[in-house]
Amino acid sequence: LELSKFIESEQQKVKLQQAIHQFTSTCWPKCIGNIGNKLDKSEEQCLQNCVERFLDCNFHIIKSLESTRK
Amino acid sequence: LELSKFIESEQQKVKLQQAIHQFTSTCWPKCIGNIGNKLDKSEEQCLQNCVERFLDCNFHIIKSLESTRK
Amino acid sequence: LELSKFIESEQQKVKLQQAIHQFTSTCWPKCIGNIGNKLDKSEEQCLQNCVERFLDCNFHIIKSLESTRK
Amino acid sequence: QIRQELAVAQAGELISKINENCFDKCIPEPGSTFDPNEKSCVSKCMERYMDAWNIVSRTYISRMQREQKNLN
Amino acid sequence: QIRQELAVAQAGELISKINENCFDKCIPEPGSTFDPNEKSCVSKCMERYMDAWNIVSRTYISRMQREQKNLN
Amino acid sequence: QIRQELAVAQAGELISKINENCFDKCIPEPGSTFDPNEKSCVSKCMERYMDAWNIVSRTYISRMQREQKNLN
Repeated sequence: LELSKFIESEQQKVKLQQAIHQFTSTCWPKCIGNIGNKLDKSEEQCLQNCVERFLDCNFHIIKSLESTRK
Repeated sequence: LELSKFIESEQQKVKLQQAIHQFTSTCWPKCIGNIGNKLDKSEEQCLQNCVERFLDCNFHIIKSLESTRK
Repeated sequence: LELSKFIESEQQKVKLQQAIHQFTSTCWPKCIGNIGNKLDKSEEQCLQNCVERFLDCNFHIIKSLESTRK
Repeated sequence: QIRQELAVAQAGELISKINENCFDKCIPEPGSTFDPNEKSCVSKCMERYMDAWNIVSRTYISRMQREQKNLN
Repeated sequence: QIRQELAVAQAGELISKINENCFDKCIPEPGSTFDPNEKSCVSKCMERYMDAWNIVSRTYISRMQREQKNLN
Repeated sequence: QIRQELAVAQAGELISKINENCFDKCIPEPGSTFDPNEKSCVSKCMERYMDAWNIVSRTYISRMQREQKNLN
């Protein structure tokens, strides 16, 4: 029981990290221009918007598919 | 026996669906322009041609590889 | 023991081949222009440079990450 | 239950493909809100993606059947 | 040990993503040497990629928590 | 038999990579037939892809051997 819980929580961590890897590599080319000594404000803002809009898009699609099924 | 047949047929369905997912995401950017209220005739035709030519290409490669081996 | 060694060596071969598949499909679009009757010298040179620089880049990243951790 | 798990996995694949393709098409430059135009574009894009999926599916299956006949 | 293997797998994933994205950005035309400018670009790019990873991670997790609250 | 399955899997991977890369190169705009020019392009492209695969393979393996020597 303990072990299975441990494995489950580790698997969730892995899924979480995979989602973050996927978002980062989707949003990186959209948001990052020249490589500098730090990210500038507009790049940070763009990354945040990119994640939020990607999720909005995702939630919107899931809800629409669910409502079609009913 | 029954179960193994069931699993096999389900696996084939999954492979079929994966192929369709792959073709759709290959042909979608080639064929779809602006998003409208329905696909227009030329988009439909393009999708059909894209699948047929992709398969032609695939079959041609497989045959050539086989004939090289002999 | 024999079998496990065999499996291990086969798995290494698969990993090796997967790396080569990955490099080829990364470097192909960078290096290959029009399709001719053979690769020309500059295409061959480009493929070699592409693999070497990709590995340089990889090794540099791994070393930097390791030195950050210390 | 196997069937159900597979169905869920396939629905997940469809959703993620729609998302990838429609995000690029409808929200090329993600702004600070999900505006109504983008929302309506995503809705239409989702329907068009499923139309495309159906055409691809029909074309692929009928081609495979033709090829199979040629083999026999 | 499971945890360790997962950690190794995830580090490998991070390295391969950095490599993919920074190779394209810093070495668009691979030459016969790994020149100092490219090296320094890769170093910076790696740091910027991890900055981006952290921002994406924070944004994603806080959004998920917000959505979860809305559900309850 | 393991070896055989692996070999089949690897051949499948090669075929699918050739298909991906040569389809884009030789049939950028899929028309209503697979015309002879496209066919001949696909044949050549397949051979060039395998040439490239061999060069990449040699370069990669010799680099790895060099690195291994440096470690020892």
